[in-house]
Amino acid sequence: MLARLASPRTGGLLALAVVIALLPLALTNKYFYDIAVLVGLNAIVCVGLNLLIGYAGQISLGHAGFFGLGAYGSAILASRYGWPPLAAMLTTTLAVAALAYLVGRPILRLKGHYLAMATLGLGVIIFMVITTEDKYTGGPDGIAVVPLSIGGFVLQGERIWYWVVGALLLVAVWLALNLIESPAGRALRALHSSEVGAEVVGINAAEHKVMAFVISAVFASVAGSLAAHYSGFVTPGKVAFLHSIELVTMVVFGGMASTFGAVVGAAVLTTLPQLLAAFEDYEMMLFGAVMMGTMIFMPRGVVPSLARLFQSRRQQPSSGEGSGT
Amino acid sequence: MSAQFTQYLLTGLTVGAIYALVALGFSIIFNASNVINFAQGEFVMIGGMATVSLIAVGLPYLLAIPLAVAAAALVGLALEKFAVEPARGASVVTLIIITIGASIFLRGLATIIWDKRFHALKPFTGDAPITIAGATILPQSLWVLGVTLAVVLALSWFFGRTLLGKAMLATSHNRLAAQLAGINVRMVLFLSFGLSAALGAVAGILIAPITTTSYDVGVMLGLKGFAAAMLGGMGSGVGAVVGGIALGITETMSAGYLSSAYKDAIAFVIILAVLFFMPSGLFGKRGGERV
Amino acid sequence: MKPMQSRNNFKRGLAAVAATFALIAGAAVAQEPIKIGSFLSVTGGAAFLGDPEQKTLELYVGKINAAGGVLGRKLQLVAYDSAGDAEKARTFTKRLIEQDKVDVIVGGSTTGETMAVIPLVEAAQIPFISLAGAVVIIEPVKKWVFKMPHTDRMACEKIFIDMQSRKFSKVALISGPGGFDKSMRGQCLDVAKKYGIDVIADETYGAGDTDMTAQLTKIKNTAGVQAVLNAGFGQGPAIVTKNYRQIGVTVPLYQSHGVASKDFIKLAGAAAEGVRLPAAALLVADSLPQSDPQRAVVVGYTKEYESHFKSEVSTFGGHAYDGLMIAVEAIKKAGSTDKAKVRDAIEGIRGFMGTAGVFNMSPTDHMGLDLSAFRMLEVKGGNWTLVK
Amino acid sequence: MSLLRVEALSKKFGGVNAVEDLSFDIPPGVVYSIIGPNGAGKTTLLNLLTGIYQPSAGRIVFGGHDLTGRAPYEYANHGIARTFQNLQVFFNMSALENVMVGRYMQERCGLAAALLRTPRLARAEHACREEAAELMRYVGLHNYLSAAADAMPYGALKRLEIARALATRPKLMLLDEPAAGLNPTEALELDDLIGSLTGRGVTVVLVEHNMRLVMGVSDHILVLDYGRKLAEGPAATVRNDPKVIEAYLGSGVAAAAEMHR
Repeated sequence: MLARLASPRTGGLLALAVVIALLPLALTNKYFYDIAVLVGLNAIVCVGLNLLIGYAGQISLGHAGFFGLGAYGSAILASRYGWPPLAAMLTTTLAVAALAYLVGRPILRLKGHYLAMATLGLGVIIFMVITTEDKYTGGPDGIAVVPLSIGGFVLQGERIWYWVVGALLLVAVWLALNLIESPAGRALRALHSSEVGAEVVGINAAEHKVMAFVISAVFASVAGSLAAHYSGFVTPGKVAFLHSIELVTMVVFGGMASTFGAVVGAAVLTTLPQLLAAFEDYEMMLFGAVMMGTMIFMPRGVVPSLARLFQSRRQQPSSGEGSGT
Repeated sequence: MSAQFTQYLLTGLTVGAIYALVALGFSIIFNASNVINFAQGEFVMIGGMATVSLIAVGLPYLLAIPLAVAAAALVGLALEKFAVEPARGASVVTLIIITIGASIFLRGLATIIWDKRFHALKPFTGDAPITIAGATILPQSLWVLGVTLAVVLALSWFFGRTLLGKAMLATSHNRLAAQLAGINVRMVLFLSFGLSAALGAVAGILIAPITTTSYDVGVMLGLKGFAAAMLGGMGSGVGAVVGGIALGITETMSAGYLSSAYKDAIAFVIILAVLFFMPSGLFGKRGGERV
Repeated sequence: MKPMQSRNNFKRGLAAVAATFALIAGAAVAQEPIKIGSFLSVTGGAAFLGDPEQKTLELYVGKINAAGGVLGRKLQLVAYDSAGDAEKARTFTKRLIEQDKVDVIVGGSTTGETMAVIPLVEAAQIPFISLAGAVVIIEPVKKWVFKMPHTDRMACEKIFIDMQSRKFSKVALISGPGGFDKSMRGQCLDVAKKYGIDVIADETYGAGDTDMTAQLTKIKNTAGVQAVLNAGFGQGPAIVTKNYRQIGVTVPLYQSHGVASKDFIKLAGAAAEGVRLPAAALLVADSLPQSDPQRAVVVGYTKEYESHFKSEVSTFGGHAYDGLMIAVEAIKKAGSTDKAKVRDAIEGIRGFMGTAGVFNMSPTDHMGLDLSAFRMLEVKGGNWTLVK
Repeated sequence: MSLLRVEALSKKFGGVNAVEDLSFDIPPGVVYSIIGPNGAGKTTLLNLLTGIYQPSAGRIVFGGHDLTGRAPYEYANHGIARTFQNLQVFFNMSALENVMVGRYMQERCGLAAALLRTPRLARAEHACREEAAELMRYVGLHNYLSAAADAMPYGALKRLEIARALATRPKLMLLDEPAAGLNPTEALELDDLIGSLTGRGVTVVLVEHNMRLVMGVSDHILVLDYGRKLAEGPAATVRNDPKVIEAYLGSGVAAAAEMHR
């Protein structure tokens, strides 16, 4: 029983649920709730992206594109064409999944930096389309989005959104953890380590890469749709190259191949600018310095590095084993 | 060949030459360290901004430019020493994130040392346009083309003829073998950052009189330089130059003949298409997996 | 001088972080000063807007406090850098409203940021004076939202009137990638017909582009173009202007109010000669006749800004000045910081002399400027001059 | 009836023939060894037989199916498994998970089931774990049941690859130099393991330099030299083939000279 609690799937999920449940005690006003909602939305994207980057080992510098497609798809269908928001979100998500599947096949044949380039190019192209087709998207100034309503019940206000996003984050983490510990998830991790090794036990590496790509795109798209409805407004800033970089940074910062690392990365890098805002002119410099420093001293990311430190502390008295690599 | 076409070509060459210089910087660091240095664009910025401020305190170009290049090279060396070297052995993605952190840091630093405004730099030799076959070109563009050519020649001499250059090349081919052959791999890594920072700065100085410069001018140029390097094949010097020029010409031709709104998108579509057929870029190493 | 100030900023930053933690810890902070909230694009692509805006706010809050404050209370500026990002603007606005509990918001360098926060200020019922350009901000009128700069539509109209007077009817448009550029392009296309103007070429350039000769060559080769209008801000218009001269386009070039600063002439150099644009009188403060009622305000602001920051004044900083002064004026009139009263007072502003012109607010006009606020300027001898 | 039939197989790299016009048959239930000096094309042949390389010419027929031109995972689907000379262990997982990956083909399930972790999948996972542990014990890795792959010694990793390959329930198993890098004791233990594989109904193709091992376990031997068949036949015959001795001695001398330069 204790062992089960210590496993990431049950124990970690429970811990996350407790944090989400207790956090409102510290959220004294709507601004804090707002930050928490943003953390949750970013975390959903990062949990998905981590499946691709951390587990399948395939980089993407274009995920802001999927986030943006989700946001704009919902915005355009729901606000411009008056679709029910849920139907708009569902349609958008399916369309994004289909797009990711179609472009994923050729793109994921590329490796390493070339894959980075191709995904970056994909993101840039999506960005250009969204900023240029201002008849539909409102161009660089963005468009307003109707609030999310489900059968007459309108989701508005930071507190309600906090619980919705919190619940969805739990679901996202649960799905990701399930996947990782399934045959398909092991296949992803296997092809990350050795693509040939994976292929010779019967794993179709290309298919699995595309699967991870599509899942991460869907997570990003859903978070994008939610963000659009929550903010009530969407601008191309969230589709831009820099936002893609931000997302990857969150994943790597928190710790690749660690689902909770992705959540922590999203939390830290979303709140950090808020804390640093007080430094005015120095904000940017400090942000860069924190990023560099963390990655230099914790190259595996915050969560795995701390976990390792904790483990080795515990193990030190018994034996010096366990520090492989 | 119509005058219009000639104009697009000349423009594409000028823009492409700058991309090529930035791309070369990417390639040199990549060869030495396998790192994609996302702070490459910031070297471009430092070159331009430092020259502007040195000129402002009254230095002549002949003094200001070498000093600015040296300043950028120092920043490059410092970046290697304090950010990349301590993270040796970290994964490639981690190193990329470190360089992204560095680029944000340097941009932040630039807003404090300098400011957030755009700055102009006087052209080196006047700005009376020169007419070639019905098209016009600024003297500064000739400087861009000439210096880029000189830099490419100098680099090929450096890597082909000098001991240090060959050592750097050897390191890129096989780090372990280079180390066994007595090459100080750490020193090569260190120098490669200095060298590519200097290259970036040169690009930044050359382009500043044409485009003006500011603390965040490196973001887009870095991105385009990266794209050019990938198009040509990361790590290939020829690839960087060809990739840069090709990207520059593609952009201007698309803007001229197709759609100026979608010219960047068109350029990226073409890059994607090339990568689908040549997954290691135009001149990249065809890396086979050894089993 | 500069480093010292910077260090002070740093200390202030540390203090502010400490204060933030103190607030989180639930410590009560006395709310004596009148709090002016602001979010500006101090970094990012629109930094050249946000930077002078923030400087102006800091400068004049200091000056007002030195002169005894407002209603016997000191002003306190709470400003955040939204970096041109609408999401950040939204979050910081929530912070201003919920956490800092500011009395009025003066900010929003870009239209995108402004539009993103409008739902928030409307819901929180707090007066918001935007410093962004597009006409959508005040059309339709939003109860709590005002704006300082002239609209892009007015700029188009002013330019087209000038073109009309020069008997131009066939015009080429070239615009940049930003919200300002696109919005102005749209407005110009909208109102062109009204002034008998035909837009026969419509080109754009991208963010960070280093060369626009391709687009301009296309325009040059379009038959019948009598004038070219460049809607854009930042470095783009400077490059357009240089390329324009380089490839030898001879028809007149118009720029927008988005580059209304001396910086533009510096950046474009000799190529700027002959360029026309609509702008507030601020840019030609010294050459205004003594009798001009606006002279005192613009000369005062120019002197103050330039002597303090050792850099040249722009109309963008001017908008921040106007916004702050109108807020202060309204608070004085309202006699309190009661948000509804302050809002009503802003709406009731009449004949207020700002750097952008004379403001006459009304329930149907939350900007209050008319075309007369715009002057047509031309670069002559390396300086802005009034077109007679 | 042969299990694997190779017909006129060739592989060129640039202008060089790594494998040239090679034909042979492997009957089921044997240990079939492929030997030859360094650079004879043994590993290239294994890569061809698992679809990692595509042949320049020739056919590969396995269990009656023509697999020429198929992807590696399709070879695996038809029942060919292998180990690698340069280990392809998944170092980002535990040893047990490495073997569980080998069970992929039997265990794979729909994406929805994986995301939702259906009770059926949970049960299958449990069984998979048990079976993987059983295989680890079988190859002699009982001490590493809870070890991380990146914390295991070289010899154990070689066995781990065998366990992973076995987990795929192969009909044919290709072992690429399983004894390389092992100490003599470890190498000796390998004899029994390989010998017992045929007892599980697995046909074995062994590429190996350790002649003691080869001669001890092989039923049949194929000798390669410069990508061509030099000799083929029952172990005893091949051992005394003068051509083989010459090839080995000749290249051995050359190789020794190479080493001393």
